[in-house]
Amino acid sequence: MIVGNYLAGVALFCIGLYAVLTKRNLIKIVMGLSLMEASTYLLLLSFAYRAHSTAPVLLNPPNGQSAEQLAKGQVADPVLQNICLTAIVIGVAVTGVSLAVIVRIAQHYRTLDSDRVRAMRG
Amino acid sequence: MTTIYGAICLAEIVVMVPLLIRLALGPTVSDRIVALNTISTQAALAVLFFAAFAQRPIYLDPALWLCSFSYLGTIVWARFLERGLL
Amino acid sequence: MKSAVVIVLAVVGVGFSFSGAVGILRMPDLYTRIQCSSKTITMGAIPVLVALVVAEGPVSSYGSRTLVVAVLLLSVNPLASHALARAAYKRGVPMWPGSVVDQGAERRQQSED
Amino acid sequence: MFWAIDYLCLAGVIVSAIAAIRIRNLNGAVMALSAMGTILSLLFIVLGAPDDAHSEVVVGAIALPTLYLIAIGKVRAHVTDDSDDLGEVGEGR
Repeated sequence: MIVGNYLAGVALFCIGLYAVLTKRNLIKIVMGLSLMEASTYLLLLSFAYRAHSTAPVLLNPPNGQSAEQLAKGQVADPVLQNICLTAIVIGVAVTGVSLAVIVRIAQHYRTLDSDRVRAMRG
Repeated sequence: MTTIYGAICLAEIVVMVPLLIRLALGPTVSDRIVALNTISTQAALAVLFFAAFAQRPIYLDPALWLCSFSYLGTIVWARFLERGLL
Repeated sequence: MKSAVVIVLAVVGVGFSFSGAVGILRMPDLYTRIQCSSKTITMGAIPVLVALVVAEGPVSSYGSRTLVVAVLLLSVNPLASHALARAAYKRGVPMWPGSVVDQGAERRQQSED
Repeated sequence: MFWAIDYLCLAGVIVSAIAAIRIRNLNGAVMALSAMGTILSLLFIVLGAPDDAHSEVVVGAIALPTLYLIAIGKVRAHVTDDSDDLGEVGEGR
């Protein structure tokens, strides 16, 4: 049943890639990058989830279980959740740097159209 | 009792559907901010009831964050709108 | 008995939430939508939160945080709605053409002169 | 019950992502992105990661849209050409 999460992550990645490939506005391109980052978080947490598991916190275990029973395999994978946390923080930093570059481009070229930025024309 | 909590969580998420439609076709930015404000309130309620459904009190803290920070964002965007930055 | 009370409160809350959401979808202009939004939050969220407090008890970890969320909703949401409506009115978001009275029009006219 | 909540959250994320790239007004697209962050944090809690939900609420629902709005406000004072892809940059309200 978790396959639905994988398919949704792939669909989100494809939406972001469509925005990056077809839009001409630079801010829309950075929005597409944000959507692709969001698909990455979704895929990482879907990999971390196991069937009928809860959060990897051993305090107050549910359904009258003990903490040892919970640690035997009823929790999600904490390593992938940590990787996802790092990815979120790096994602906001990348977006901030991209937007700063776009503001400089707009001050220099007086446009936001990616076809009119002449310095990168190959 | 957990079944009732799950049903309430499901209903609070279903309420988001007309708000998402208004978010998609709202004519001005202010309409979208109103829809977004209500969406975050419904999300906080859904988080509370999902915590009661899964019987984990550790899930309750994101609801507090969602409440306080969503209103902070709404007030900040209203201030942007008033100064003409938006 | 407790579950019956919970079900009644939850049906009242979810019903008001859904009617408010449909109102946000169907109302003709911004200001009536803001009104629907605040009604949704007050009359739709509070009975649901009361249902959770009744079911779990006010001093459990669920009940205490639910009360904090209720106080936050009741205190900060009118502030946000008022700030948004004031900003939209100052920026001149148009009213519905069938609306009858606009009491701030004279002051806006004076400030423009 | 669990999978119904999961799939509804997935549908909300996909719908708001499509709205974020289909809306022509840039500020409206930023609002749709913020809605995607909010529903994604709800999905993270459903998948059992409350710490990621914390950071996603702060970053994806508040900080990132504010960054976008500040960038759009700074850009709008400098962009002078009126090609049709830029006409909606500063269409206010």
